[in-house]
Amino acid sequence: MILYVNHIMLAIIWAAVTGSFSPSNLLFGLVLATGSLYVIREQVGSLGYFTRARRVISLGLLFFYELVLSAWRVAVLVMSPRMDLKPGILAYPLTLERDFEIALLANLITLTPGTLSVDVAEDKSTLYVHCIDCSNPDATRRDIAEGFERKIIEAFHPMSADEATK
Amino acid sequence: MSASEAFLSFTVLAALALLSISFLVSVLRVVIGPTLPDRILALDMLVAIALGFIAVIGIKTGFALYLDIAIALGLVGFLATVAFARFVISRAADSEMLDPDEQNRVAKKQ
Amino acid sequence: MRTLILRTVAPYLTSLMVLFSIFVLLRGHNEPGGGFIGGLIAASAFAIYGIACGVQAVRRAIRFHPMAISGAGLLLAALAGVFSLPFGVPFLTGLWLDGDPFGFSIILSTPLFFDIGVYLVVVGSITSIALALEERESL
Amino acid sequence: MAAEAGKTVDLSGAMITDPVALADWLIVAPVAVPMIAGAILLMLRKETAIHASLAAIALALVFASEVALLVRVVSEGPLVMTMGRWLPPFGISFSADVLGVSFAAVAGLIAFVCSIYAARDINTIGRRYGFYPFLLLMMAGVSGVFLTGDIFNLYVWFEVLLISSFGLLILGSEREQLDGATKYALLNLVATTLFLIATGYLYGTFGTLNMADIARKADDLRVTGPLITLAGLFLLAFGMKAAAFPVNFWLPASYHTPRIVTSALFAGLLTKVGVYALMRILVMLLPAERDILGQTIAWVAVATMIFGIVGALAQSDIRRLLGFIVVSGIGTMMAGIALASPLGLSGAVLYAVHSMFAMTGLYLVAGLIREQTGSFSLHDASGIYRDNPLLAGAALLLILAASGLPPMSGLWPKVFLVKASLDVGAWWLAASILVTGLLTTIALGRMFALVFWRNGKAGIEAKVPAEKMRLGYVAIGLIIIPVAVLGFYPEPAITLTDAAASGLLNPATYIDAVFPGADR
Amino acid sequence: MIDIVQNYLAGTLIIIGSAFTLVASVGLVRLPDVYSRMHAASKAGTLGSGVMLLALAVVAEDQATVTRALAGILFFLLTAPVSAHLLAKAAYAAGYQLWGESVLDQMEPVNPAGKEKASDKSRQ
Amino acid sequence: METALSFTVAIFFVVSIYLMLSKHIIRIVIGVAILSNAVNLLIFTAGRVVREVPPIIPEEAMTPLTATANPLPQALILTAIVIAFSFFAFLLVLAYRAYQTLGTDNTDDMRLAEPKGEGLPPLGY
Amino acid sequence: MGTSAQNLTFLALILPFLGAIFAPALTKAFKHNAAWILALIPAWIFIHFFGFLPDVAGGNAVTGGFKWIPSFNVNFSWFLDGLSLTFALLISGIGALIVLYSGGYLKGHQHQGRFFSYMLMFMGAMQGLVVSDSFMMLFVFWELTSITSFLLIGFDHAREASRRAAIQALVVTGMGGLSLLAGLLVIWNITGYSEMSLLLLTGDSVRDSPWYLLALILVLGGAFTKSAQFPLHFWLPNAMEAPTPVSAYLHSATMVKAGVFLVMRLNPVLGDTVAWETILPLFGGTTLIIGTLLAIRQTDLKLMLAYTTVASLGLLVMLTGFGSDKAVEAAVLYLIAHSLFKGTLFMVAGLVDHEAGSRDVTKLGGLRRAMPITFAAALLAALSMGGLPPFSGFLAKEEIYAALGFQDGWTGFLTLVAIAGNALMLVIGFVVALKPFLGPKPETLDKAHEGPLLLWAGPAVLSLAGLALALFSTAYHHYLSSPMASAVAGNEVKVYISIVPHVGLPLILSVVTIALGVVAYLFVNRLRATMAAILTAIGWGPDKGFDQLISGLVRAACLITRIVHNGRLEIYMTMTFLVVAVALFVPMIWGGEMPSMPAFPDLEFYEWTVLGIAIIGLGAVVNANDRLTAIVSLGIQGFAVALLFMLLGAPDLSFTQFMVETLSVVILALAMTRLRLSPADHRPTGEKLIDLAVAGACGTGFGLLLLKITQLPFDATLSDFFNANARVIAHGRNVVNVIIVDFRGLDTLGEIAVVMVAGLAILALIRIRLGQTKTHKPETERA
Ligand code: NA
Ligand code: NA
Repeated sequence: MILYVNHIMLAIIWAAVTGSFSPSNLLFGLVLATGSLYVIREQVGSLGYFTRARRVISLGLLFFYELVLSAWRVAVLVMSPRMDLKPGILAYPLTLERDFEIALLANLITLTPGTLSVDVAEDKSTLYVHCIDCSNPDATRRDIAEGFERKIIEAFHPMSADEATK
Repeated sequence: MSASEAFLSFTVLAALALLSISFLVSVLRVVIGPTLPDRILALDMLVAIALGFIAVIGIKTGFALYLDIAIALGLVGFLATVAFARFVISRAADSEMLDPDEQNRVAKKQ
Repeated sequence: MRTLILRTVAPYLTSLMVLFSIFVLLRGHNEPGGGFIGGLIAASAFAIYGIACGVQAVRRAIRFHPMAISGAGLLLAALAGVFSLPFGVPFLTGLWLDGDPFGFSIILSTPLFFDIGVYLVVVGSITSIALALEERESL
Repeated sequence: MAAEAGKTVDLSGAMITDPVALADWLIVAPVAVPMIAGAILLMLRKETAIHASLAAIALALVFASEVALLVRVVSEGPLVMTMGRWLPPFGISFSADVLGVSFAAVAGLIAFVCSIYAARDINTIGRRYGFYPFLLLMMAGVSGVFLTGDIFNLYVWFEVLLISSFGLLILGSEREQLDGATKYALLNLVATTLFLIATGYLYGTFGTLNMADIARKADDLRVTGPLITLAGLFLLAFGMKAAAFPVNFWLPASYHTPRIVTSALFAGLLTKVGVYALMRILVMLLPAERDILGQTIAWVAVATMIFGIVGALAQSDIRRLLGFIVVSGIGTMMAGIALASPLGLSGAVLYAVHSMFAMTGLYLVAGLIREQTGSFSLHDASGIYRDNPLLAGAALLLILAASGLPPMSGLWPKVFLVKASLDVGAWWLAASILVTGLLTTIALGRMFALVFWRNGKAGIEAKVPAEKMRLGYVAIGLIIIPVAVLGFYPEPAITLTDAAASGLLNPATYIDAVFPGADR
Repeated sequence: MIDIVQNYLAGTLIIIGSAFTLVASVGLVRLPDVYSRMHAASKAGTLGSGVMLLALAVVAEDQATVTRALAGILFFLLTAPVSAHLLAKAAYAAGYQLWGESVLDQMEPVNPAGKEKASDKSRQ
Repeated sequence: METALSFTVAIFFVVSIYLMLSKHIIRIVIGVAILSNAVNLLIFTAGRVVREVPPIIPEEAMTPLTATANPLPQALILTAIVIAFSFFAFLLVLAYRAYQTLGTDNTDDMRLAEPKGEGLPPLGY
Repeated sequence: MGTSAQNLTFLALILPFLGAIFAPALTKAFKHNAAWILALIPAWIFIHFFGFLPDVAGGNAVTGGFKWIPSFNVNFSWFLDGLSLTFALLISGIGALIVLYSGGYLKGHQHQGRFFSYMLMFMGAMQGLVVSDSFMMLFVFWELTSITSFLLIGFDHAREASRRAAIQALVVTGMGGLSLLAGLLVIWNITGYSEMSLLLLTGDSVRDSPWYLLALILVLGGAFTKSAQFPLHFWLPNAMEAPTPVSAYLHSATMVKAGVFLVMRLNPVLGDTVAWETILPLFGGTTLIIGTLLAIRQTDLKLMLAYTTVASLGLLVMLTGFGSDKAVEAAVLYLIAHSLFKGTLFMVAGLVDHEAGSRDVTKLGGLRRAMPITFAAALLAALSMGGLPPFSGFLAKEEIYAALGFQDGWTGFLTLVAIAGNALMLVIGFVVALKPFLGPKPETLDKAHEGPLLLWAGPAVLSLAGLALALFSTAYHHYLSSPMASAVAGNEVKVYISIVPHVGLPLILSVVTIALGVVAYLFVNRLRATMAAILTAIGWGPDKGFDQLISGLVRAACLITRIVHNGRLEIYMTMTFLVVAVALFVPMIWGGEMPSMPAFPDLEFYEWTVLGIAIIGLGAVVNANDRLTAIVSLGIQGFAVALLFMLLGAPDLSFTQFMVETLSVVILALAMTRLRLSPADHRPTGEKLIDLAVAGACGTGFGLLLLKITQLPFDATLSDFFNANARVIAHGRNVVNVIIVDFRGLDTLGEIAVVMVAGLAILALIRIRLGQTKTHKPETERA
C-alpha cells in the first residue's frame, strides 16, 4: 500500500518533470519509479495516506508563510545599521518519535525565522536549535511546539480510527 | 519593444547587477574565511546565487533549457555541502588532522 | 555520517535524483543533457546515499558491483556501434526505429543505446570511486 | 530495426552511400575487440580463472585482424572507414596505411605475448583489480592511435592507453610504485594536455580535425597561420610521450616499478606511440614546419641517445638499465624523423619495430632473471649461464639485438639511419648513433657478464616450477622469432617500412583514400 | 496580454529574488559567527533563488517548463535546510565556537560528538 | 570577447602551472584541475565565440534559425572534460595513496623509485 | 660459376653454423670423439675451396651469391680472389685441425659441445668475412667474429679475468666494427658501390674524394682494433684467458688477421697515398717493437706467444702500408707462414700446459723425451718463426728485407725496426720451443707424457705444412702467394723467392737478425728482468687504462644521471614547462607568428563579473593557506567557468562543468579527510619567483598564440554541416549531443573507456594494500 502510493507519487513527479501526462509517459514514469524505489527499499517506512492531504497542504501553507516571513526578518536584521543579536543554542524536547517526522520538523525549523536545527540527540529526545534571537528560549520552544510540531503530528501521526473518518 | 519587455530587460539587467554584487560579496567570505565552515557556507551561497543567475540568464535569452542546469546545480551543490560537512566532522574526530591555523581557531577561546 | 536528518531525507533525495538523471539522459538528444551528465547526477545520488546511510546500503541497493555496471555500459556502447555491422554501414552508424512510445519523443535508436552505455559507465565508475573512498573513510 | 528515418532525405551530400563490406570491419576490430573483451572481463571480475585465456584469445584475434589488415593495405593501399557513415571530414575516419597497421600489428603481437607471460605472473588479486581489462583497453587505445585518421580522436586514444597504463602501473601498490606512478602520471598528463592544447590550436587554425584534410589544407594556411609554433608544440607533446630528452624524466622514474610484464608491455608499446605520432603529424601533416625544426629534432635525438645510454651505464637495477636503453632507442628513432628522408624514415620505423620486440623481450628476461636469482640488481643477480643456459642464450640474442649487433634485428635500422645521416653529411648524427651502439654494447655486455656469466652464491636452485618457466620461455621465444627474422631476413619488413616512409613523405594516396576523387 | 503580465511578474520576481540573494550575501559578511551566517544563507538565499526560478517558470511558454521549475524549487527547499543542518552540526562537532556574545549553549553537555572539546571550552 | 578570453586563459595557465611547479602534492593536483579548465577555455575560444545562442535546434525547425555557438568545440570539450575529470580523480587518489604510504606530501621526499644517494653499479666484470 | 658450385659455396658458408647447432647433441652422443665428425665440416670446406685454386691462380675471381635485401641493395655475395681464397683455405684448413685439437684438449669437459658450437660459429663468421663481396655482408660477419670470440674468451665464465677479457675484446673490437661500418658507408656514399668487386675497380674515385681521409681513418679504426695495433693491442694478450684452442685459432691464425685482411683488401682502393704509407708503417712498426718487448717480459708461454702475435700483426700492417709490390709479397708470405707456425706454437703451448700442468717457462724443462712429437713440431715452428731455412718463415723474412732495403732514411728506419723485431721474435720462438723441452726435467713434471692423436695431429700437420710450403715454393707461389699478392697489390705480381738464399743485402740482414737473436736468447733472463723493471716504472698501460675508462665511464654516467634524473618531480616539472615556454616563444618570435595588437574587449558587466570571479577564485587558490580553502576556491573558479560557458551559448558544457566541478570538490574532500597535510607551500621565495616566471612565460605564450589564432579567419565547414544534418538525418535537436553520440561517437566511446578504466584503476589503488599481493622487496633500497 505504502509503496504503491510512493509509486504513484514518483510517477506523477516524473510526468511533471517531463511535462507530459500522457498515459504512456505515466506508465513509463511508473516503471522508472519502481526502479528508483527499489534502490531505497530499505529506508522507506510508512508514509501517510491520501486522507492526510488536507493537513499536509495546511502544513505546506504554514511553511511558505514562515519562509517568507523569516527571509524578510533576516533581511531587515542584516540591513539594519546596528545588528542587535542575542544568538544561542537551545535544547528543544521532542515529542515526535519517528525519524521522518523529526527530520521534517528540523527542516521546517531551519527554514523559518531565526531558528536553525543544529542536531538531534542520539536518543531522539532533543532537538538542538540555534536561534538568532535567544533572549527568550521558552517562547521559542513554545512557538515550535504549537506551530510546526503540532501540524506535523496532525498530518502524519498514526491516526486513531475516528480521526481517519473525519 | 513593448513597455513590459523593456521593464523585463531592465529588471534583468538590474538583477544581474545585484547578483554580480552578491557574487563578489560571497566570494569575499570564501577568501577571508576565517573558519572552514564559513567558507563552505559561502560556497553553498555561491551555488544559490549561481542558480539565480542561471534563471535570470534563462529569462534574458528566452531559453528555458537553462532550467535543467539550475535544478542539477541545486542537487549537486547539496552534495558538495554534504561532502564538506563529512570532511569537517571526520576531521573533528581526529583533531590532529586539522591544519595548524585551524587548530588555533578552534582553540582560540581558551 | 551519524545524522538522523540526512539519513531520513537522503533516500528520497536519491530516488528523485536517479529519476532526474534518467530524465536528463533520455532528453539529451534534444536538450542539454545526455548520458554523461545523467550518469554524473545518478552517481551524485549514490554518493549522497552512501554518505548518509553507509556504503553497504548502496552496494545492496545497486546489487551489482559498480565496476560491473561500468563494464556493462562500455559493452552496451560498443555493441551499439557493432550493431550496424549486418546493415552494410560503418561502425557506430546510427540506426533508428521510429515511434513515440512514451508520449514524449524518445526514439529507439542505436545512439540512444550508446548514450545509455555512457550513462552506465559513468554511474558505475564514479559510484565505485565514491564508495571506495567513503568506505575507506569509515574504517 | 533498420528502418532508417533518412530514407526521404537525400543522404549523398552527408553520408557515404556505398555499402561497407564485411571485410572492411577489419579496420575496427583492433579497437572494438579488445574493448568489448575488456568490458566483459570487467563484468566477470570475480571469475579470474578465465581472464587469462579470454584475454589471450581476444588479443590473438586482434593480432590476426591486424595481420589481415596489413595484407590488404599492402596490396590495395590505405583503407578508410569513416565512422557513423558520415562523409569525411565530418565523421571520424579510421585510415589504415602501411605505417599505422605495421605498428599496430607489432603492438598486437607484443600484447599477445605479454598476456601469455602474464598468465603465469599475475595473481588473482591482480586479475580481480583489472590487469587484463587494463591490458585489453591499453591495446584498444594503442590500436586506435595507430589507425585513426582524426587528430582529436588520436588524443582520445592516447588518453585511453594512458589511463590503462596508469592502472597497470599501480597494480600492486608497492611503495616505489606509488612514487614512480606519481611522476609518470603527472608528467604524462602534462604531455597529453599539451597535445590537447595543440589540437585545440590546430582546430582554431584549420577548422578541421581530419588528418587528410589538414594535410591538404596546410599549404594554404602556411602563410597566415602560426604553423611553426603549432609544429613546435606537437613536437614537444609527442616528444614527451616518446621520452625524448629533455622531457623524458617520466620514463626512467617509473618503468622499473611495476610488475615486470607491465614494464615489458610499456617498453614495447608506450614510447613508440609517441614516435608514431611525431611521424604522422610532423612528417605527414606539417612537412615544411618539420624541415624548419629538423635541426632541433636532430639535436634532441643526439641528446636523447647519449643521455639515455649514459643513464643505462649508471644503473644497478636491470629494469632501470633497460628503461634508459628504451630512452636511447627513442633518440635513434628521432634521428630518422630529423632526417625525414625515405631511408631515414624507413630506418626509424624499422628501428621502432625492432625496439618494440627487443625491449619487451629483455624486460621479460629480466623477470625470469629475478625468478631465478631473486634479484634485479647487478650486484646480486648471478649464475644464470650456469644454472639456466637456455635463458642466457635467449638473453644474449636480445642483447645483441638491443646493441644493434648482427645477426639480430637491431642491425639494419641502425645501418639505415647511419647511412641516411651520412647521405646528408650529418656525420655527427651518424657518430652519435654509432657511439650509442657501442655504449649499449658495453652496458648490456657488462650485464651479461655480471648476471649470466658470473657465478654468485653457488648453486642457487631455481625455485620456479619448470612448468611456470615454460610459459615464460614460450613468451620470450615468441619475441625472439621476429627479432631473429628481422635480423636474418629483413627484406619483407624493409619493404613495409619503405612503403610506410614513402606514404609519410607522399601523402597523396592517403588523402585520396580518405577523399576519393576529391581534387587536391 | 498574457505576455505583458508574464513580463511584469517575472521582472518583479527576479528583482525580489536577486535582492534577497544580495541580502543573504551581505548577511554572510556582516553576521558575527558561522551559525548566524547560516540563517542568512539558508533563508534569504533559498528564497531568493527560489523566486528567481519561479520567474523563469512564469515566462516559460510550455507547461513542461513550469512543472519542472516548480519541481526544481521543491528540490531546493528539500536540500537547503539539510545542508544548513549538516554544516551547523559539523561546525559544532568540530569545535567551532559560537560567537563570544552568544547568550546560551544548551547543546554540549549531552552531545557526545562535542564531548572531547567540552572540557576546554568556556561556557556562556 | 576572444581577446578577453585569451587573457583569461593565460591567467588560468599561469596559475595552474605555478601550482604544478610546487612541491606540494595537493597543490599540484589542484593545479591539474585548473589546467583542465584552462585547456577547455582555450579550445572553446579557438573555436570562436558566439554569445548566448546555444546550438540547439528549435522544436519547430530542422536547422538552427540563427547563428549559434560553434557546437564542435563544445563536443570536444565535453570529451576533454570527462577525460580530465577521470585523470584528476585518479591523480587525486594516487596522491592520497602516495601520501598514506610514503608519509609525505612533499614531492622532494617522494624519491623511492629514484632514491637519493644511490650507490654505484658494480665496477668489476 | 654454375648453379651447383654456387649452391655448394653457399653451403660451405652456412655449414659451420648448421654444425654449431648439432654440435652439442653430437658431443653428448660421442663425447670428445665428436671432433672427428665435426672436423669433417671444415675439412670439406677446405676441399671445396681448394678446388678453386687453379681458377684463381689463373687470374680469375670466383664470384657468386644471391639477393638478400634488394630494397637496400644488399646482396649475399662472395668474391674469391687470391686474397680471400688464401684466407679461406687457412681458416678451414687450420679450423679442421683446431676442431680435432679441441676434441682432445677439452676432453671430458662438461660443456665441450657448447665449445664446439662456438668454435664452428666463429669459423663460419670468419669464413664469411673473408669471402664477402658486399660491404654489409662483410660487416655482419666481422661483427659475428667479435661476438663469437666474446663467447669463446668468456668460455671459462666463472673467472672474473675471463669475463673481463671477453668484455674487453668485445668493446675494443666492437668499437672497431662500428668504425668499419661508418667507413664502409662513407665509401659507399663516395662511390655508390657497396660491393668489393666493384669497388676495387674505382680506387681513384675514393682517393680523390674529400671524404677520403675520413673513410681511411674509419676503416683503419676497424682494422687496427681487430688486429691489435698499439695502443689497442691490450685486449689480445688478455684474450689468452680463453682455452688454448681458441688462442691458437682466433688469436694467431684467423680473427686477429681480419684487420690485416681488411687492410690488404682495401690496399688497391685506399693505398698508394701519403696518408696510407705513413699511418700504416707508423702504427705497424710501433706495434712490432712494443709487442716484442712486452713478449720478452712474459713467463707464460701463451702470453709470450700472444705478444709476438701482436708484434707480427704490426709487422704485417707495416709491410702492407709500405707501398711496394715487394713489400706486399713479403706481407703475404709472412702472413701465411705466421699462421702456420703461430698456430703450431699455441697448440704446443696448450699441449704442454695440458700434459705438464703449467705454462710458466721458468718452471718447465726437459720434456723432450716425454713428448717427442710435440717437441718436433715446436722445433719446426720455432725455426720457421726464427726465419731459418728451409721453412716458410725464412722465405718471408728474406722477402721482407728485400722489400724494405736501405733506400732512404725512412725505409732504413723501418728496416732497423724489422730487424729488431725479428730478432726478438726469434728469441721468443726459441724460448717457447726449446725451454720446456731442453735442460733438466723438474720432478713436478714426472707424470707428463705425449698427448693423444687428437692433440698432436694439429701441431704436427701445421709445422710440416710450414716446411712443405718452403720446399715446394714454386707451387706455393703459383697457387697461393702470387695470386694473393696480386690481389693485395691490385696488379699482377709474381713471387719467386725460394729457400735458396739471395746473395745480397737481405741475406746479410738475415744473418744479422739471427746473430742478434742468438745473443739475445742467451741473455733472455736479464732482458726479461730489465723489461719488467721498466714496465713497473711506467706502471700504467692501456690495459689498466681500459679498466679506468670503463669505471670512469660508469662513474661519470652516475654523476650525470644523478643530476639529470634526480628523482625530484619539481625539477622535472620545472624543466618541462621551461621547454614549453621555449617551444612557444622561439617559433612565435622567430617564425614571425605573433598576434597583432587586439582592441579592448567589449564585454557586458556581468560577463566581467564572471571573469572576475574566476580570477579571484584562482587567486584564492594560490593564496590558500590550508587545503580546504584551496578546495573551496577551486570550486569557485570552476563555477565561474561553468557560468562563462552558459553565457557563451554552451549549456551542455555548463551543465557538465557544474557537475564535474562539484564532484571534483567532493572527491577532493573525501580523499583529503584523513590526510594530515602541511599547509605551507614548501618552496622558499626564490624558488617561487622562478616558478612564477616559468608559469608566467608559459601562460603568456599560450594566451598570445590563442589570440593569434582567433585573429585568423575561421573555417566553420564542420559545424555548418553538423547544424544542417543534426536533426534532418541524425534526429537530434541538441547538436552538441548529436556530435557526441553520432557524428563523433567514436570519441565518446574512447572517452567512456577512459572513465571505466579510471574507475577500475582507482579501485585498485584504494583496495590493494601493501603486502596484499605477492611482494618483492624493493631492490633500489639496498644501497
Ligand atoms: Na548532451
Ligand atoms: Na619548483
